[in-house]
Formats: sequence, C-alpha cells, structure tokens
Amino acid sequence: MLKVTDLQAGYEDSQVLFGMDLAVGKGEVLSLLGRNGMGKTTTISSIMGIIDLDDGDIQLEGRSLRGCSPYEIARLGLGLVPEGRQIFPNLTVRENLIATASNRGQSAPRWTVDTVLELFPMLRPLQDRMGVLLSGGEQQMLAIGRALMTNPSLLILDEATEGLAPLVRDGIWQVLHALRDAGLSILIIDKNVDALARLADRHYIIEKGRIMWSGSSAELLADEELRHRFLGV
Amino acid sequence: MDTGSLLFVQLLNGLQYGVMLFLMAAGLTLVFGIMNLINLAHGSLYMIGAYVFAWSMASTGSLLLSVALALLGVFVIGLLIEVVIFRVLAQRDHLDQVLATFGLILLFNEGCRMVWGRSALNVQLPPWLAGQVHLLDGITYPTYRLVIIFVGLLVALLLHLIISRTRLGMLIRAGASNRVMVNALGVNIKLLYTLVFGLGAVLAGLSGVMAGPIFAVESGMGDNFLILVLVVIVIGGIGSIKGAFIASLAIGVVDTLGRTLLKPALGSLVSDSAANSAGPAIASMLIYLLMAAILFARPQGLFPPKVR
Amino acid sequence: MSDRYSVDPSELLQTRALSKNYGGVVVTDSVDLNIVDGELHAIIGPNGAGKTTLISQLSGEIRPNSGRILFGGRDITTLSTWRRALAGLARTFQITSVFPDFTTLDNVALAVQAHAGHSFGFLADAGRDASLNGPAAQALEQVGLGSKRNALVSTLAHGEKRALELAMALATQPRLLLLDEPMAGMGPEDSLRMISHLLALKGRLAIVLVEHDMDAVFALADRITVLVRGRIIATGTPDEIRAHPEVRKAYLGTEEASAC
Amino acid sequence: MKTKTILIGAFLLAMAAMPLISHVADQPFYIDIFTRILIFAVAALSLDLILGYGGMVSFGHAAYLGVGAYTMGILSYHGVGDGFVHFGAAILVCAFMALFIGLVSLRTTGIHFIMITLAFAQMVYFLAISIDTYGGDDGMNIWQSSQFFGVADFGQPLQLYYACFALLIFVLWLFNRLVKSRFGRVLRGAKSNERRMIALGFPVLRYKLASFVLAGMLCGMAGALLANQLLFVSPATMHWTRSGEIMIMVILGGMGTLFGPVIGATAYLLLEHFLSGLTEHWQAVMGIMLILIILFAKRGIFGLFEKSPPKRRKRWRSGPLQTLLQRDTKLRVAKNV
Amino acid sequence: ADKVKIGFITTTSGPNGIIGKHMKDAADLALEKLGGKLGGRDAEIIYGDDQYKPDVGRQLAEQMLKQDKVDFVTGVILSSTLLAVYQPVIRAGKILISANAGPSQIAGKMCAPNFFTTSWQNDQTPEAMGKYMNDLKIEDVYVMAPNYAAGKDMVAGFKRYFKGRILNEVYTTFGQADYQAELSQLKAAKPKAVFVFYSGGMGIQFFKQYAQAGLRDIPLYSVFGADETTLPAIGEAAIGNYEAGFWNYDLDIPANREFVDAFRNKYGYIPSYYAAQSYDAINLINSAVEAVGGDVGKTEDMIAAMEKADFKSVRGPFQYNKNHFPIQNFYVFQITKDESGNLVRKTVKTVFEHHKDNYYNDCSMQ
Ligand SMILES: Nc1ncnc2c1ncn2[C@@H]1O[C@H](COP(=O)(O)OP(=O)(O)OP(=O)(O)O)[C@@H](O)[C@H]1O
Ligand SMILES: Nc1ncnc2c1ncn2[C@@H]1O[C@H](COP(=O)(O)OP(=O)(O)OP(=O)(O)O)[C@@H](O)[C@H]1O
Ligand SMILES: [Mg+2]
Ligand SMILES: [Mg+2]
Repeated sequence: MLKVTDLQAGYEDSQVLFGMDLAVGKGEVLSLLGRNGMGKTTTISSIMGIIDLDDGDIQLEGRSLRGCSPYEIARLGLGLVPEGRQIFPNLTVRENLIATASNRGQSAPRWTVDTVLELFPMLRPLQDRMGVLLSGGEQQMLAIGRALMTNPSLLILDEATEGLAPLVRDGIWQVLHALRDAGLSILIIDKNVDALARLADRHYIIEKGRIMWSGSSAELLADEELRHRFLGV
Repeated sequence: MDTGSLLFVQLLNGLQYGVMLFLMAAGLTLVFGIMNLINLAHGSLYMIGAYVFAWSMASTGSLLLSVALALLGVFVIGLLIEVVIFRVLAQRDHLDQVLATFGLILLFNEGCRMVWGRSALNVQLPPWLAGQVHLLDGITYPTYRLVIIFVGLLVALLLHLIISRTRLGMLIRAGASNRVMVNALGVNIKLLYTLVFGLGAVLAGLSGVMAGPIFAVESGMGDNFLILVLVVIVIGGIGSIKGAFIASLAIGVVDTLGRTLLKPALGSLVSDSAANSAGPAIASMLIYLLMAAILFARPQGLFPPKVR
Repeated sequence: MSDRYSVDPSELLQTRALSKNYGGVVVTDSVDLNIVDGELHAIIGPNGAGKTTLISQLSGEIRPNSGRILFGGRDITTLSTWRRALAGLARTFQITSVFPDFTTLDNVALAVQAHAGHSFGFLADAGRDASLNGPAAQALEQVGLGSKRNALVSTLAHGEKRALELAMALATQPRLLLLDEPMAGMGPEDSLRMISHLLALKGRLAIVLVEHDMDAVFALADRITVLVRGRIIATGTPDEIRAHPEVRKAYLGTEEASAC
Repeated sequence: MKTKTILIGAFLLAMAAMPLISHVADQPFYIDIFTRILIFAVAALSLDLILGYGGMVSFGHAAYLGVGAYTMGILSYHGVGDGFVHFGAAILVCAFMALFIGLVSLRTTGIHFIMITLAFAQMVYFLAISIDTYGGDDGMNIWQSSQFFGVADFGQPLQLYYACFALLIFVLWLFNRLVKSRFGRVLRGAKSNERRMIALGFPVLRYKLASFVLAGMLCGMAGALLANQLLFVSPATMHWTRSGEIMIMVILGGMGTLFGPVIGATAYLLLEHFLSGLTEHWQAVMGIMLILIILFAKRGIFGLFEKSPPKRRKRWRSGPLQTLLQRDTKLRVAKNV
Repeated sequence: ADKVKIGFITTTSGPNGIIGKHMKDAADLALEKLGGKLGGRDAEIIYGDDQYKPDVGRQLAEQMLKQDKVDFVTGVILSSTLLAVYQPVIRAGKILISANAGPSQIAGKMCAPNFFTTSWQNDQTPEAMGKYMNDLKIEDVYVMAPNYAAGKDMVAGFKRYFKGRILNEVYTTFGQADYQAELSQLKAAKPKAVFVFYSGGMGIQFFKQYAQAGLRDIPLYSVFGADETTLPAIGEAAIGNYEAGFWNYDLDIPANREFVDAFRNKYGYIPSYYAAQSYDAINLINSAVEAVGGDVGKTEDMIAAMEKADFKSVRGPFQYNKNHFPIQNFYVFQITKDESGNLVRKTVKTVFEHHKDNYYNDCSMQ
C-alpha cells in the first residue's frame, strides 16, 4: 500500500536521506533499523509530510503524496506515534484521546476511548490529568492510544517502547502482535531487535540515509555480522 | 437615594464595567491566551468594529445591519492579519509578532483617520436602547448598560463551553502547544487557526460595537484599552476564560469602588484638598497595584492553566 | 547548619519518611532511602512509580510535603537547588537538557564555572579562560566527546547529547550524581558506551541511577531499590532483586533475553 | 561577519563626524536629532542586555528614562546645577528602583514579567502626573543644564552630543566584554535553559537581578541626558507607548546582537523624523515599513548583516527533535516571550 | 529676499487631529486672504505635528528654529506643550504667539515681551461660566474635572467667581473613558446644576454618558467641552448644555462674519474657536510684519506693533494687557440645532466685558 522510491530529504542545514526505497504491503509489518541519527525518524517525518521531499516519491495506494500536507496524509489512514511522545501537555488524557479521534482506514475493531483504556489500564485513573503531568511512560502509552483513536490503516510507531517498564513494554508488544493479526499494516522503529524480529515480516536497515540491507526476520537473526556492523549489537 | 442603594448601584456599575472589560478580554484570551499569538492590533480590531458600526448606523440607521456589517468587517480583516502576519510569524519569536502588530496599530489608526476623517464619530442609539430601566425602589439604570451586561455574560458562557467542552476547543488548545502534531494527526490546523483567529477578531469587533455608543469612536481608542485588557487577562491567568471573567469583574468592582469611595475615605483622614489630589492619583494606579500584588503572590495569575 | 543527627559517615544521602502528593495523588510515600558513599544505587519501578519525582526532590526542584533529606549528615530539605548543586549534588534530566546554542565545550565550561565561584563585574573573556576550559575539556574526554569540543550542540546526535549531559554533571565534581534514564533513546551501541562510562566512574563517586534498561541496571548497580506507586517495596543486591517475587510481579515480568 | 565590522566602523565614524557634517550642511538641528538618536541608542542597548541576552522582556523601560530625566530636572529645579550630582543621583535612584522592581518582577516569567514591569512603569507614570509641584501632567521646564565645574556644560549642544557619543561607545565596549564574560554567559545560559542553570548550581536570580539593575542604571543615565537635551521633562516620557518604542528599536535592530539596538534606534527615529516631514499620514507608512521589515528580515535589520547558515532550501525548521515534549512545558508564551 | 516663515505647531495625528485640522485650515485661509504675503513679503507656514505630546512639541520648536529658521512660532494646543515650547523660542528671541493655550505661569511670572496670545488665559473661560452661574443664583452645584494641572486650574477659575454652594468636587483619572460610577454618585447627590471641564475625547464620552444616565434634566455647564470639533461626535446628547468662551461663530462683528463665511465656503464646516484664534494669529503677525516693512529682523519694533493689536480680530477690536494677553469679552453659549440641522453653540449672554486675566499683576513687564 505504501511505496517509497528514491526518497531524499533533510533539514534546513543538512540533507539526511539520500535515496531511500521501501514498500509496505497490505497487512504487512515492517521495521526500520539503524543506529542513532541515521535518518529513521526523518524518513517517517517525510512520509507524514512533516518535512517535504527534495526528490523521489512517496505513494499510498498508487496515489502520490508529494506536496500533500500532513493532515491530508493522515486522513488517508496513516496513524503516527511520534518519537518523544509529543502528547498535548495542556489537554487531559481523555481530551488527548478524543481531540483528534476519527474513523479512518479499515482497521477492525474500531478503537474507542474505552477500548484504549482497556489496552492501557494504567491510564484509566489518570483520565482527567493534564498530559504534562504524566510520567514519561504514561505519556508514551497515551501517544499510542491517541494514534489508535484515529483508527488508521497503517500505524507508524517511532520508538514506541522508549522508556517503558519491561512489563508495560511486553504489554505493548502483545498489543502490536494483536493488531498485526487483526490485519493492520505497521511501520515500526525500535531499538529492540529481538522483539522486532518476532513481530515484523521484513526489516530495513538504514545507514547514513540509505537502505543498506533488507530482508526477513530469519535472515536478520541469522546474520550476526550484519547486526554488529549496522546496529552495533 | 440612600447610601445603601447607592452602594448597590455602584456594585452594579462595577459589575457592568467588569463585564464590558470581559467582553473586550474575551477575544484576546482566545487569540493571546489560548492560541498564544501576541496581537497588539487586537485593540485596532476593536476600534474598527466601532468605526464600521458607527459609520453604518449613521448611513443606514439599521441596528441589525450595522452590527452584522461591523462583525463581518473585522472578521475579514482578522483573516487577512492571520494570513499575512501570523502564518509567517507563528513559528518565530513572539517579539517579532510584537513588532509586526505594533506596525499594524500605526497603520490602522492612521487608516481609520484617512477613511472616516479626523473627528470622532457618534453612534445614535435607537430610543428603546437609549432610555432608562426602573430597578427596585426607584433606582433607574441605563438600558444600554444592562444590554452590555447581558451580551457579556452570554459571550462568557458560549466561549467557556466552546473551549472547554467541544472538540473544537480541544483542538485549539492542542494546536497552541504543538501545531505539527495536530497536523500530523489529520487536522487542518492552518485553516482551523485562521478561522479561530477570525472568531477572536469578531469578538474584538463585538466589544467595539458595544462600546461605540458609550465612548468616543476615534482613532487610537483601542490602544489604552488593550493594556487594560492585558492586565485583566494576566491577573486572571493566561489562557483561562474563567480567570479572565473573574478578573474582569474583580477589576470592574475594585476600580469602580476605588474611584468613588477612595476620596471620601481619604477625606476623613487627611485634608480635603489632599484627598482631592491623592484620591484620584491612587485610584488611577489601583488596578496596576492590584496586578503587581497578585502576580507577586501568585506569579501565574489567579487561575493559572492546570499544566503547572 | 549544625548537624542534629548521628549518622554513619559512610551514608552520603538519606531520606527520612519523604512524602510528596499532588492533590489526592501520593507520588512519594514515606520513602527512606540510604545512599552509601561511592556506591551505584539503581532505582527501578513501573512507569509513574515516582522515580523522577523522587530525583527532583533530592535535587531540590520539587519540595516534599513532609520528611527530611540529609546530605553528608547535613539537613538539606529546605536548601535551594543551586545550593545543593554547590554542595555536590549533580543531576541529569530524563529529557536531554543542554544549551543548544552553545558549543559542546562551552556547555561544560559553564558547568565548571558554576563551581569556580561566581565573579560578577569581572570582564575577562570567559571563552578564553583556561581555568574553565581545562577541566571542561577533561570532562569531555571522560565521556569520549573530546573530538566534538567545538561542535554546536544542536548538531550533536542523540547519544552524544546524553553523553554531554553526563560530562556537564561530572564537571561540577559532585559527590553524588543523580541520573534519570541516561540511556533513554539510545541504541545498543551508545548504551554500551554509556555503561562503560558509568563503570569507569564507579567507586569514585556515589551514583543514583534511574533506568528501565534492565541489562544496564543489573550490569552496573551495587544495590537496587524498587519503587512502586511511590513506596519502596524492596532494596537489595541485583541478585536479591532478580529473585524478589513481588518485584517480578510488579515490574520485571518475564525477563526477555537480551540481544547481545 | 566582515560586512558587519565595516558597517559598525562606518556608522560610528559617521556619528563622530556628525557635528562637522551638520555644520557644513548648515543644519545645526541635525545635532539635536542625532543627540536624541544616541540617547535612545543607549536606552535601547540597556534594554537589549536584559531582553536580548537575559530573556527578560521589560515593558517598563521608559520608566527609568523618565525617572532619570525627572531626577535631573528636580535637582536643577531646586537649584542644583552640578552635573556629577545630577547623574550620580539619576543612576542611584534608577538603581534602587530597578532593584525593587526586579526583586518583585523576577518572581514571574514570560508574559507575566512583561506585564508586571509594565504595571510598575504605569504606577510611576501616574505618580508623575499627580505631583503638581513638578508640573504634573504639564511636565516641567529645566532652566539649568548639567554643569561640570564650569569646564563642561551640557547646555552646549556640541558638548552634550559628544558626551552622549562617549557614553554610547562606553556602553558598547562594556557590553562587548560583559557578554563574553562569565557573567554574560550565565545570563545567556539562563535565557536558553534556566532550569538547567539552577541545577548546575547558579543562583540565576541574582545574576538576572544584577543585569536588571545595570540596565536600569544605564537607562537612567540616558534619561538624565535626555533631560539635558530637551531641558524639559514630562510624564509623556514614561508613557507605556514609549516603553514600546524602545522595545521596538531593539527588535527592529536585532535583539541579542550588540549593535542591533543602535541601528534600531537610528532607523526608528530617522524614519519618524523624515516620514513625519513628508506626509501627514506618516504613521501609516511607518507601520507598513515595520511590518515589511519584520516579515523579510528574520533577525532584525542588523541580522541581515550576520552570515546565517547556508540554507539548502526554504523550510520551516521544527523537526521532532525540536518539539520534544518537556515535562515542564509551560504554554509557549511563557517560554518564548 | 526669501520668504517670511511661520512655524505652526499643532496636532494633526491622533484623536485630537481634528483640532489641528481646524487650526491649519484657518491659518491657510488667513494667509490665502492676505494673498500669500505678510507685510508684502511672500510667506510660508510650516506645520508640525506634536502628536499631542509636549516633548515632541519641544523638538518641533527646536527644529523649526534651527532647521527651518522660522521668524515666528505659533499654534500650540496644550498648555503643557506651550510651556515646553516657550523656553527655546523665547531664548532664541523669536516671537511666540499662542493660538490656544494660556497657562497661568506665562500670564504671570514667566511672561516675556516676545510672547503674545490670540486666545485667552486658561482661567478666564471658567471664570466667565462661574460668574454666569453666580448671577443666576444657582445653588448646589456639582463640579467635575480630570485630575491634572489644567483640570484644577479650571475649577479654581470657576470658584473665583462662583460663590454659591458646591455639593462636591470630583476629580477623575486623566484620560478616563467610563464615568458611569461618578455619574451614579452625582445622581445620588441630586445637584441643581453641574459644572465640568472635559475636553476632547474625555468630553465626548462624558456628555454621551451623562445623557444616557438620564441626567438630561440637570443643566450641564461645561468649558472647553462641547465645540465644533466635538459636537458631531457628541450628537444629540449635547443639546441644551451651556458653554463659555471669548468667541463664537455667530458673533455679529464684520470681521467675524467675513471669516466665518469664507471658512464655511472653503471648507464646508463651521469653524471652532481654535480656528478663530489661529486666523487671528496669522493676522496679528501680518500686522507686525507690515509695521516693520517686512524687515522681520526688527523684533522690538514688531513687538511694539503687536502690542497695539492693530488688526481686524474676529472678536472685534481689543487691547493687549501688559502680559500680552487680550483684554476681551466673554460669552455664554447654549448648544442647539441650527436651521440646517447641525449642532452649534448659540450665544445667549455676554458675561464679561473687557475682562482681564487674574495673573497679569505677577508679570514684571513695563
Ligand atoms: N529538526 C532537525 N533539524 C536539523 N537536523 C535534524 C533535525 N532532526 C534530526 N536532525 C538530524 O538528522 C539526522 C537524522 O536524524 P533522525 O532523527 O532521523 O535519526 P534517527 O535514525 O531517528 O535517530 P534516533 O535513533 O536517535 O531517533 C541526525 O543527524 C539529526 O541530528
Ligand atoms: N505536578 C503533578 N501533579 C499531579 N500528578 C503528578 C505531577 N507530577 C507527576 N505526577 C504524577 O506522579 C506520578 C509519578 O511521576 P514520575 O515522573 O515521578 O514517574 P516515573 O517513575 O519517573 O515514571 P517514568 O519511569 O515513566 O518516568 C505519575 O503518575 C505522574 O502522573
Ligand atoms: Mg528517531
Ligand atoms: Mg521518569
């Protein structure tokens, strides 16, 4: 459904991506791997239209996203869990969930405040607390819930398990598995290679803004040397 | 009239003055408090509202038409300001907005003078508004002032509901803290903000319309009022409509009573002439004293946004 | 301030019945923490357990509702943040907190200056002040940023920023270092580097480490305190904690095999 | 960078030669204009120290200008002609005023700080209006300019001009050193991340207060000079619009730059002078100009001369790393203003 | 020889720009009627906008003296501005003619040979109103004015001639916009009459709110409040109020009729006393320049000539007091609608004849 070809992008003072190609199929789960500062988040940002491309193209169901602004892209069914949570500090937990909620994509079951709170029971007692007061982890859960509330057909997670306690982390991995099984397409960035290997169908390794390697979980786990070279593990 | 009922009337005056302040503060709370854009030209929008209203009243004589015209006018101008100035400066330092909108003030003040001439305009109220209403035991009160109270309370209520209850309100607040994210979650924040800014302008225009019949409709009428309203908003706690409302009433009452009671009070202490000069002097500083005191005690204002 | 308590000199920092609540919410619940001089003491616990809040109370940014904090036997409960810093308490933040428009070296030099005594009217160019830049450069070397000394912070990669934070904290030559999730957002590689930095520091000063990365915690900590809903449910050596059933239930869960 | 130094040099040279120019051009009034420019340049600089470097947006700066002027005026009203007394007193009074206002105001931040400084300025303004002895709203004429044991007399336009020029040079030199000094660093650090500074062990408040007082003192001197130039002082000098104008000068020139405020003051006052000569509707023109400048010159006029990082392309720069949510996010106003 | 230059300081910007318009139009008219010449020499009027701020006025004066090298300075609306302008002009030995403000200092101790005024001393107008009300034996008067120097002078002047009972003296904040509170107080005091001094914008708001507060049945006597510059903005609310002054458009004096007709024809509106004063100022200057045959260097001779007040003043013939303030009549007017429906001040009574100001004895001249 999502197809990125020869993507080049960057920031005012520095180009970061030098020709990336990747494709997410329907119901497919895909991971972006790479060291810090290699351009994973930037890739996401340009897919979401937060920063515009210098060159190359991004297509969603064959329709080019060039020049689309973020909200248009999001409305096509992309749900973003951004790096660093970026929940709305001056809204309560509940409001954070409701504010941007909508029914997009065809992901079933439909997400509602209740289903999200079931998913993250920790948030239930905090419903009326201002976002800024939440602990790091609580904010992370909220960010995921917020994205789910837009009922996306492609969920994009950037470091979604960052700063979470192991238990919660496991919980989130389970959720993602469930979502995958429910047929939701997912594009995920994470540090935990093993968990990704269990979840994702295919992996892309980014180095200096280029795709260095792509392949299945099996291949990834098999290739010790590869992991060491590009991921430092 | 016995002192009791005089005091009652003065309290009513305080309330009315406060409500009028809130009417002016409402738009600014929205634009400055919640969207946190610094628009010094807010006072100019208030002025333009008054001018258009006065001009239309003089030429058409129709109250409704004139109100509609005035509000429409400021709405359009508001949109223009947002598109030309704030879309560009939204991501920049707030002080750039200060400079740009300071420029707007100069432009609008002179503009109004060029369009409507140098002399102040007059708004002739229709008779049914110009009269008096009999309140209890022979106390009469200007009808129009009561209308102001009514409109003010209405605006307060509506605004409060919109901001704190509706999704629109949530999105406005969300946008204030993180535009990019709101956008990335599928909301056309640009358009939304343009419209909300327009709404803020309309509120400013409305307060201008309400003020027209009472005050001199003249260029620059918005400038000093802007400061006064900023005081209200800051005392109330930036971004809090409840705060702005309560602060408005507080200032209204304090200022009114200060103006009327201070001199007699001082008169009983010091010589009459001393009271004559000291009384008003203090009265004129009163609200600033109030603000300084409140900010000293509560650096975030009376009702700071819950985030702190 | 004279000392009213008799304390074991090896105990650098103690909290006594430290409590903090926001409205109804109890975030720190009569916490008695003992940090021994030179130890690396990890604090773990579920999200929202109150770790960051606890750190902030130790560093003085948040005032507790009740309880005391003793540092080197001295009651610092009411001491202002900057005074605590001067007394030898340094912290890093869960969210990277540096001076983006300064160079790496200046960032650290600033930290050095804080403890070099404040000289007001003094009009010498601080940028050329060896007494500041010398120690600063050292601190940078310690965390392996020596090469980046003149880079603008805004151009640093994430991991490097975290390292810089550590350098700044070290530059103040603290007796106790409070680290709030120093590995947050780091890839395995950077994490390993950070771990090695901390290992190098071990024994030279006391460290309180808040971290969710269990590999790091168990690799580093001499002692671990587990915080749940503001209460300490366990304190002990890594092995004790690993074994601790309550802890596994409340926090660790089924421990996943680490990648390396 | 190069262009910048050249610009500054040329500007200062021109300033130094101004009396000569005005003499040749037989336009003695130019001296008055530029004396005024110099005075406001100093005032703007003093504001820039706390606003541009310290991030303290004081909206009551004209109060010091006024109090400085009134101190000088009141002294000479009571027959004190000695310039040292005039300026000594002006500096002292403003120092104490700044100390008090600072102690109260610096509890607040952001827009609250703006407003509370405004509040104090307004109080001083209304105070001046209601003191009849010194003319109240009418203001008062000053019949006796500052004398320095008969050697110098600020009643002489030329002497006054060069006194102002000297002061400007001094302040520029002072700030140039100050900004680079330890003190200046702490100030800048506090602006960019106060919480961190405190955590590092800086008594940030003291530093801020010190700079606040320094700024007040310098502005007070400017005020005393203004009194000498106009030989007249009235509450209008302290009206909040005047505070606004000083702030505009700083922003216009480029805040947080050493020379920006000087450019700003010059540009603003010259614009005002010539436009008002050209058309009755000069304020409209002025307004439009201000807007255009700010829309197209990101970092103020002076910013134009600073070399900015090579732009690969025009794009607004707020990537995820920038907008990272912080636990203690106040509403943006509080942070940026 | 080059032109005779007159520096004309007034306010053309801001809310009070309307006053400047009246003054400028009148001055232009005067010069036009003189064929653009003063005493046979080509003349030019250089206008300056003081933005209603004394310190700006001060700079304008300096500029006009040093840059434009004017021979006369005139205009000036505010007393404060006049005081600010006074020093440089007098020191420069040029002739300063006030076309409006008349502060007591300048009428008294500060008086100077090269200062003249074609208007009045501030206190005189309220004095006239005080005398008028006193003659009517009005009791229980309620007095209001803004809390600044001029406000207090006005009340002082009023009380100098009004001996009846004053219920209360209320001073409001300078520049105040809303008077509802004070008006309630006033209403409660049940006065027989009200005397106020509220000029410009303050006046407009006060009169409107006075009417809206339902106080129309209490006669309102004001000074410098309702005139041709403000009446359009006050509207109906002003009808029936009383004003005082030394001049009115309906004074039946040849020179005046000529001026008013010419003015109305040229500009299509009724001149205010600001206009009259400016018109006289130019003509006074003309008389002086004529007397010295255009040699404006001869300041003493020009002063001597001006002291004769030898020109067709719109107030009719008058004499200058030793402090160079006119000795002139004062009238009381009432606001009404004229036949063509615009609000005007109708002269109802001559209160003073050849009235001298209260301060000339403090003036050390001659
Ligand atoms: N807003 C920005 N402005 C300028 N440069 C940026 C910006 N955001 C990121 N960069 C730079 O772009 C490069 C890629 O950043 P990016 O965040 O995409 O890396 P990443 O793979 O997401 O790293 P991490 O694993 O730490 O999230 C880095 O060098 C970073 O410094
Ligand atoms: N100002 C506040 N008002 C109300 N509740 C607050 C406030 N600050 C923090 N909290 C709550 O206190 C609890 C502890 O927060 P804290 O940040 O200390 O947790 P933490 O242990 O650091 O979590 P994490 O590991 O996710 O960072 C959280 O539930 C948070 O919502
Ligand atoms: Mg990233
Ligand atoms: Mg935390």
